[in-house]
Amino acid sequence: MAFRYEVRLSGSGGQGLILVGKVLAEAAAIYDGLNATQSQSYGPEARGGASRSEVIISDGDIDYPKAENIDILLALTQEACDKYIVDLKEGGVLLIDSQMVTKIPEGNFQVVAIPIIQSAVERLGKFLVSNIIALGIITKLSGIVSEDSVKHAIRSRVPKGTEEINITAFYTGIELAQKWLDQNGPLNT
Amino acid sequence: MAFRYEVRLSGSGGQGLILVGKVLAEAAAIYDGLNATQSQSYGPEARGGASRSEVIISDGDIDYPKAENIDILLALTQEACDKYIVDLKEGGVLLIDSQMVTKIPEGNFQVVAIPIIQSAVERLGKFLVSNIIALGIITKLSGIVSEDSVKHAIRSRVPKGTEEINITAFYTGIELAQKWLDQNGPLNT
Amino acid sequence: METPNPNVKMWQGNVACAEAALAAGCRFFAGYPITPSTEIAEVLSRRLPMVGGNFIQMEDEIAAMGATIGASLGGAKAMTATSGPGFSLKQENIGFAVMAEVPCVIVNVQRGGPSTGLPTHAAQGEVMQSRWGTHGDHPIIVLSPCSVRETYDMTVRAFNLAEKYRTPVILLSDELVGHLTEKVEVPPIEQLGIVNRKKPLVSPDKYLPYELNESDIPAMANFGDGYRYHVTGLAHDETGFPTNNPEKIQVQLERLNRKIDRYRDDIVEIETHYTEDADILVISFGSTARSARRAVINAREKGIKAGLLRLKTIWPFPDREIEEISAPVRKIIVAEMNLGQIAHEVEWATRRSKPVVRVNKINGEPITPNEIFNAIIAQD
Amino acid sequence: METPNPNVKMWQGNVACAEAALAAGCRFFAGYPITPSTEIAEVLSRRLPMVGGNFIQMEDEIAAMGATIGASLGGAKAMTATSGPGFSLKQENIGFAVMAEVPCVIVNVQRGGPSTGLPTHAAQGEVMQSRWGTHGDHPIIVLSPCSVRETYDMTVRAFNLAEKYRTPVILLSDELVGHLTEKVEVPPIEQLGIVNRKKPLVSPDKYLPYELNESDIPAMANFGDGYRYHVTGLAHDETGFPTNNPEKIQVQLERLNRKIDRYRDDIVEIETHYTEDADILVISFGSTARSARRAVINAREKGIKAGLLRLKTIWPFPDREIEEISAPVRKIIVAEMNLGQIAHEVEWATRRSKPVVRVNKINGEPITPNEIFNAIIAQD
Amino acid sequence: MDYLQYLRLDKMPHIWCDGCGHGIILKSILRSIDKLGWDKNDIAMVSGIGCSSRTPGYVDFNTLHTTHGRALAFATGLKIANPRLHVIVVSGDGDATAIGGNHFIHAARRNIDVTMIIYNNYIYGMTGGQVSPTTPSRKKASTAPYGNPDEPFDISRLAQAAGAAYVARSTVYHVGRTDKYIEQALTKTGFSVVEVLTPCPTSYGRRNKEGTAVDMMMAQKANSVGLERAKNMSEEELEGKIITGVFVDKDQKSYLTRYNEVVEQARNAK
Amino acid sequence: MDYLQYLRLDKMPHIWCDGCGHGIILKSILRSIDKLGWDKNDIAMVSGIGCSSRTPGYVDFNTLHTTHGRALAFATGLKIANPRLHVIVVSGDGDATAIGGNHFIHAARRNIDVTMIIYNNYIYGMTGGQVSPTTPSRKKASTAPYGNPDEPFDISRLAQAAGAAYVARSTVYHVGRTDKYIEQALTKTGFSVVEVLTPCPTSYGRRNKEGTAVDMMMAQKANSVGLERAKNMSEEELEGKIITGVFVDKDQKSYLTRYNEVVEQARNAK
Amino acid sequence: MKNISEITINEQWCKSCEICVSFCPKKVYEMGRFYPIAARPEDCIACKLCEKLCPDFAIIVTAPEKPDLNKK
Amino acid sequence: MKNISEITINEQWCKSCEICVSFCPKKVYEMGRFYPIAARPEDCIACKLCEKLCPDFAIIVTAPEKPDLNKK
Ligand SMILES: Cc1ncc(C[n+]2csc(CCOP(=O)(O)OP(=O)(O)O)c2C)c(N)n1
Ligand SMILES: Cc1ncc(C[n+]2csc(CCOP(=O)(O)OP(=O)(O)O)c2C)c(N)n1
Ligand code: SF4
Ligand code: SF4
Ligand code: SF4
Ligand code: SF4
Repeated sequence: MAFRYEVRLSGSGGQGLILVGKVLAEAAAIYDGLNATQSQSYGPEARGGASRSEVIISDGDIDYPKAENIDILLALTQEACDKYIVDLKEGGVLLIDSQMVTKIPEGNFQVVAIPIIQSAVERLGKFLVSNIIALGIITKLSGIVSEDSVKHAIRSRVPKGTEEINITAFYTGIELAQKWLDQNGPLNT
Repeated sequence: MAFRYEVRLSGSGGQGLILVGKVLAEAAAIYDGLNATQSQSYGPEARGGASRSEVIISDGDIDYPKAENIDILLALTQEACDKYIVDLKEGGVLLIDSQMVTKIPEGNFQVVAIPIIQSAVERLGKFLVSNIIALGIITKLSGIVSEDSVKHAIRSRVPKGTEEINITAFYTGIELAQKWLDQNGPLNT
Repeated sequence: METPNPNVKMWQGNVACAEAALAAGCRFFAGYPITPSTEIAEVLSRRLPMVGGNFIQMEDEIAAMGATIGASLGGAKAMTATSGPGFSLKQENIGFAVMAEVPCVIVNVQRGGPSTGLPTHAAQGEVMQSRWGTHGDHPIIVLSPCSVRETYDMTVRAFNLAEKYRTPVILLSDELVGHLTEKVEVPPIEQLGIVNRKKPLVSPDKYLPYELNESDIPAMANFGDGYRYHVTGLAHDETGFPTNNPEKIQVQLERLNRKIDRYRDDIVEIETHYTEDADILVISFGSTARSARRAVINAREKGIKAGLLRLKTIWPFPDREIEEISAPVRKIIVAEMNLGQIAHEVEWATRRSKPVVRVNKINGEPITPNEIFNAIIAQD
Repeated sequence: METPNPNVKMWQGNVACAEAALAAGCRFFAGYPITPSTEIAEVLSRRLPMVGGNFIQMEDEIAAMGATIGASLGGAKAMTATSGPGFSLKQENIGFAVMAEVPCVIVNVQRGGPSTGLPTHAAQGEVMQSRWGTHGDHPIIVLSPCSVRETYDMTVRAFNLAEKYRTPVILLSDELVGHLTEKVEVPPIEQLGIVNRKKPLVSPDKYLPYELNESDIPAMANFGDGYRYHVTGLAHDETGFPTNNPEKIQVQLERLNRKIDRYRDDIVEIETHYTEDADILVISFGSTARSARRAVINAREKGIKAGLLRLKTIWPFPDREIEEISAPVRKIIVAEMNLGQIAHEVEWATRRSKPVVRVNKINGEPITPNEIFNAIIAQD
Repeated sequence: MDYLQYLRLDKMPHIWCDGCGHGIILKSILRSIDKLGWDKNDIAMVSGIGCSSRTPGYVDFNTLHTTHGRALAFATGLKIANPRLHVIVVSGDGDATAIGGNHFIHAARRNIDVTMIIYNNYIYGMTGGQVSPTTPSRKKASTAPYGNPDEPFDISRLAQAAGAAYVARSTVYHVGRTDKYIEQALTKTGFSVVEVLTPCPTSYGRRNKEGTAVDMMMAQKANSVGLERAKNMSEEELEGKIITGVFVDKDQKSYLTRYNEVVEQARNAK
Repeated sequence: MDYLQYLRLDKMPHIWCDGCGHGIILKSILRSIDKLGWDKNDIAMVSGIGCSSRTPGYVDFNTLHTTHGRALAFATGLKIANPRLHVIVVSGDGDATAIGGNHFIHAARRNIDVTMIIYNNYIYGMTGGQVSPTTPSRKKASTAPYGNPDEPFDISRLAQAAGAAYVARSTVYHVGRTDKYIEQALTKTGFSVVEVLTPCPTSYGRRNKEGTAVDMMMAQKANSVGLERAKNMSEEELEGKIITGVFVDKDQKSYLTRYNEVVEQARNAK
Repeated sequence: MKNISEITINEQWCKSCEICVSFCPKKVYEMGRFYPIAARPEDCIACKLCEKLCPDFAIIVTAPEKPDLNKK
Repeated sequence: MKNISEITINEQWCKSCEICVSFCPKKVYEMGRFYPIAARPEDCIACKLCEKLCPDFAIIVTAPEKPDLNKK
């Protein structure tokens, strides 16, 4: 039977999580030959409030394109974490920004806490690339798409002129994930 | 069973036949205690072209308010006469302006031809009162409403300041009808 | 000649509508002229100032609908009137009135459609549009008068229902009724059973403009009454403020729809003639029902067991009444000046279990009693 | 990593719609921004000039609809796109396009209603409005895509049907499909079967723009082609000029409606899954059909004989298909993000002869496969 | 000149009332077109709904009778899709400035390459004399039985403020001037407007006791003041006067020119 | 002054972006109201749809968030039905002059007793940066990727031509002036309009490389020219400048006054 | 060679508004019972004002081949 | 008696737009890591421009009871 892998990216509006979702989906679908969908849900209004972006990756048809049984959930804010944890599957991965999300919800899942935003500011001097760092981490942790594919997808989707910093951010994410794995051992997937 | 008396007033838009219909209906309904409806149909457009106004008078309920089986048809123009004669009942009365309607359609009905418009212009100096002259004629010929009632109804419906000339026109109509009857003998009704 | 009764009038349907609005307490009318509804505006432009009310001709129908809603929020019973093209334009703001639960009356004097169609001819083409014309799921009340007197009564009723259920109500008239002059005995005002909106009894800090209460109908404060609340067309919760919470939205939208559904028996009115023993049932409404009535009487005179069911309320649809009354009949005839909009619903109501014969006409001419009579006697 | 196929795109539904329009030959777009349809305008504002076409943002949706019709009469394949509130505003001019038989495509990316409702959330509340939103009796074609690829295909088909039948066609998408990014293999242009309007073959003096011909579809000259004819929203005869003649009006309006009715088999498209032996039939459309498909597959995995009927064409309604396919089933489930608009029509189609279970949601959240699955397995 | 070659003879006589000035305006339009020698196939006439908006039905061009107030929207699409066409919009004051007011100011802002002739009779003629945005203050109308409480629009001023390239006002009495303005408008690139004051004896004159069409045209003659002369008159002197003349005539790029420029630029940048 | 007494604190912080000038305008409004000492119960604030149109949600008055572009229509009905209310309409440039343009000119013509504050950020903020009727020529927007081909409206000029009693323009940077104009507008009988230019860094500034909100406000400071000074400047000198000041301030009877007069007259005549 | 204007009045189209009668600078017309009559065609100076002002396309004035514009 | 302004910044509402920092004529503010800091309250002349310009209602300036407007 076809596999179905669900990623939910959550945070607040304007954090660039829709872009991350699109890049991830494009990497899977265009470069890795899988099927993928990306969808999002906005706050009460077009901007602000908790927001989420979801990617479903499968080698078969994807009917329902919303996450129900999440493999990996990224939460960049506490509000998003509290609101969107519900559909994380048993044993799934909760990836949080270790500084923004301080109250980790109860539940049967694996927690990966990394100072994503801080790394963006400190290592790249740009708050704005937090999203791509998160993408790197997810790529590494999930193993669902190849790094090369994601790299190509980043190049095709980010604004002209920002390719390099975003690629650097992506590898920063991969590195942070690797470090975490080195320190905490492999995830159960 | 309740009686149903149908009057159709036809001519061209702007000849004031809707007013005549309303006066006739009001005379019957308000002053003679009968039931009456008045309806109209416009040309392709709000103005111009053949137009008609219909009055149904009954001592019972009036359901369908359009004429189907006309007792008396007034036609002030040839076009109106040709177009609206269809529903005149066998033996009904066709009242025409003798100068405007020169081709009298074939059929089994009684024709009353009177120079209505000419009388208005010549006797009252006003083309515009032709309609009320016709009303007088119809009142007399049909006998369906009392002259007094129509007189009251005229007063209540015509524009302020025109009451007298309209009353005069009404009696002119009665007189013309009487003259016609005197010359041609009574109608079969 | 008899001494005339001062309460007996020879009124056009449109005049009766305007006069009834005044009697019902209407003190604001915003309109934009369109044939065949214009007389309503014309009469009210003269009459409203006489009673201290306000008439305004707006720049278009959209604005007229907006002003009507604004005036109602300001505390006035408010009305607007139009015909087909203008009715289409009003739809967005009608939806606002539904969503924000602002009582008001919208009159549509139907003419021939689609588009500019037949401006001076009668039609009944907006049965479905009056139900579904604005976007999104929503309930609506639609009444359809068949005579001038009924135009009077139903206009009053439209205001009463609007105030009672805090909702826009549509009076679906047509050119024939609107322009028909007929005798009306104007009922004394005490008989009209005037209803006014339920005002809040709580103090302003406790006021919930969209309260989920037992009646499903929240009390309504007027702007300026000291209750400072928020009104929006966005999905909102009990407080009236926008929300994105699916549960809160669902309960509000369900209440909005239920508010009309659960009171449908109070709202739905029908009239029957000779249906007790009928084996052919004619269903009609508005001006066409007059022809239907005559056709049925003619059929009875010929010994044919025909009956008439006239829909006075069009929406909520009298489906149960139709099902029940038509149960014993052999055939149903639906006469309407459209291509079968009511007939389709009648088929639904009767599970398409028996023939529904359509007598339709959309060329501007009324359906005659004979056309219906012929359908009654037709062998099928 | 594989070498990517340049024809494979990760597109949003709205982007696919815009790109498909270009492929179908659309060279004019007039719009007014509204969530969640705006991306269609945004993409076309960039792309149309590249192919020598024209994009214009008008002052409102009414003007956008008017400009679209004007452009089509000028010879361009033309489109406009909007969502709920804007769709309500366009209704008057949509009626004009129907009446004057001007081909064009109107996209409605549905969001939560009524009124301003839920601008960023999906709904399917305009099933009935897309059929009945404009005043007067009229026919209409409405297609509803469930995926990004199908948005592409159906947009092309919408243009083709519009040109073929000389009529406006509505593409009824929703926020979920419109904003979903999904893989699309763009078909080669030769496969699209592009249809262009039938031009008159007669000389200008013989041209009847609303000819009663054998096909019921009159040939259409563009303004400037040398045929100088008259276009109006008034009831008109074969020549296009207004008429008041009831016979002429009746034949024209009948042809107008028949033009769609008689070709309904060419227009109606459905898709079935596992219906051959199903005893529970799920009916759905648009984005909700994706959940329905999964629910049916899940049910099959549990050994439950469920099947799916997906409506690709919404109007003309696939009533015969529904009646036939549902004949053997025990129960029907209709899943839709509204309060049962399709369910009501399904009941009509099936004569309410078997249970029609409604799975409805109007709070902005999509209906999940599980909710439908639960309805499948529920004992009733 | 031969008017008849431009008319659809089978639709004549037209339906306008006796004395209605609409026919006089139509003739001015036809004379201007005749003078310019335009091919009938290259002319599109677009209208909304109203007595004035019946004009397209009578002329042998490509003619489009749209919905009330929306003619400019349709005309905008038509012109853009087929720039070869000379697109002329005819409109009543209600059609143009009540329900159609927004399209009017936006057409002016965009400077779309269309000429609009507004038949201003101060009233809604077709629907029987309701108050219009141009009905003078205190004048009566069927929906202003006590006199119009509002101040009217100055259409030409509005067009000017909104950005039109050419704006002129005349009356049917001043037929020579009207011809000249219409011809100038037709040859202007961008959005041009000619407002022509026209008597509606039926729905306006009668109710306001302004007499016959002849009386109303006499009043036009008596009350008109040319723009130049008006400049030296006080507000009081101008009370009740009709100011005629060319209010705007400026060279500015039209919508089509600008759109093409921007696109060209974008293409070259690629 | 204490702003908080006028806010619905449970709705704060508001949803506007960081640096969005809409909050600055709201503060000006509240200061003026505070100065006038109006009772909150007597104030109604009405809006259409847009970022600016969210304002009513935040203030503790009678508040009405209508449909896009239609605020003035609702406000007209509200004011007429309950003349005791101070009716304030807040609107974005798109809401006021695109879809709402007709209501705008008609409110001005009628001189309805309402004050309108237009938050002009040159763009459709809420829907993500589409071109607006006030977007300067050649500036980019999501639906004008090659630059806006059109000329923008001059809102104040339009309001003036349409007949408003009070018309002024300011910027959020010129907060003192804004306060003064809003106060004048609120106390004016008839239709008063204050247009306040406000930065939308998110949907306009970013795409047009105009920097942060601070940069955009600095530009307001640099480019504004007072009306008096502007009168002595050439067209070229005025290119790209923002003219601020009071364009109209005239005493003319308001809609309600005129309507009541006409009715009174009719009653006396009876 | 004709030396007076030829004035044709189309009575099918004329609506008797009397504009021609009123505005002809030379008072060429008189009102008949229903339609205007070109009573003094010899006075016509072929200015065509009547033609231009007739709202109903009912007047056609054909100038003399060599119009004598100085004629009183 | 206070003699310097009291400046309160509501960090819950502040969105860090830096308008206060940029437009204070006395350069009272400095940008902190996330929020502005009233670094030099003693320089404040209580003109309240920051309060007026803060779009987020995040600044309240309370003037000294007797503000010393001559202070450098
Ligand atoms: C949407 C809509 N609203 C109203 C009408 C009714 N209507 C037709 S013409 C008209 C006004 C005509 O006045 P004007 O434009 O001044 O032209 P006139 O008839 O005076 O030449 C109106 C209100 C309509 N056809 N459509
Ligand atoms: C009828 C309708 N059309 C379109 C929209 C979508 N819409 C919402 S706000 C808006 C424009 C907002 O721009 P503006 O009025 O300038 O205010 P801002 O957001 O910039 O403050 C649009 C187009 C809508 N809600 N309703
Ligand atoms: S009603 Fe007025 S505008 Fe219309 S045709 Fe008659 S005179 Fe002309
Ligand atoms: S998008 Fe622009 S207008 Fe809207 S809140 Fe953000 S900055 Fe303000
Ligand atoms: S052409 Fe001139 S002079 Fe001759 S009849 Fe006509 S108006 Fe009179
Ligand atoms: S102006 Fe207000 S929101 Fe902006 S940084 Fe200063 S305190 Fe924060």
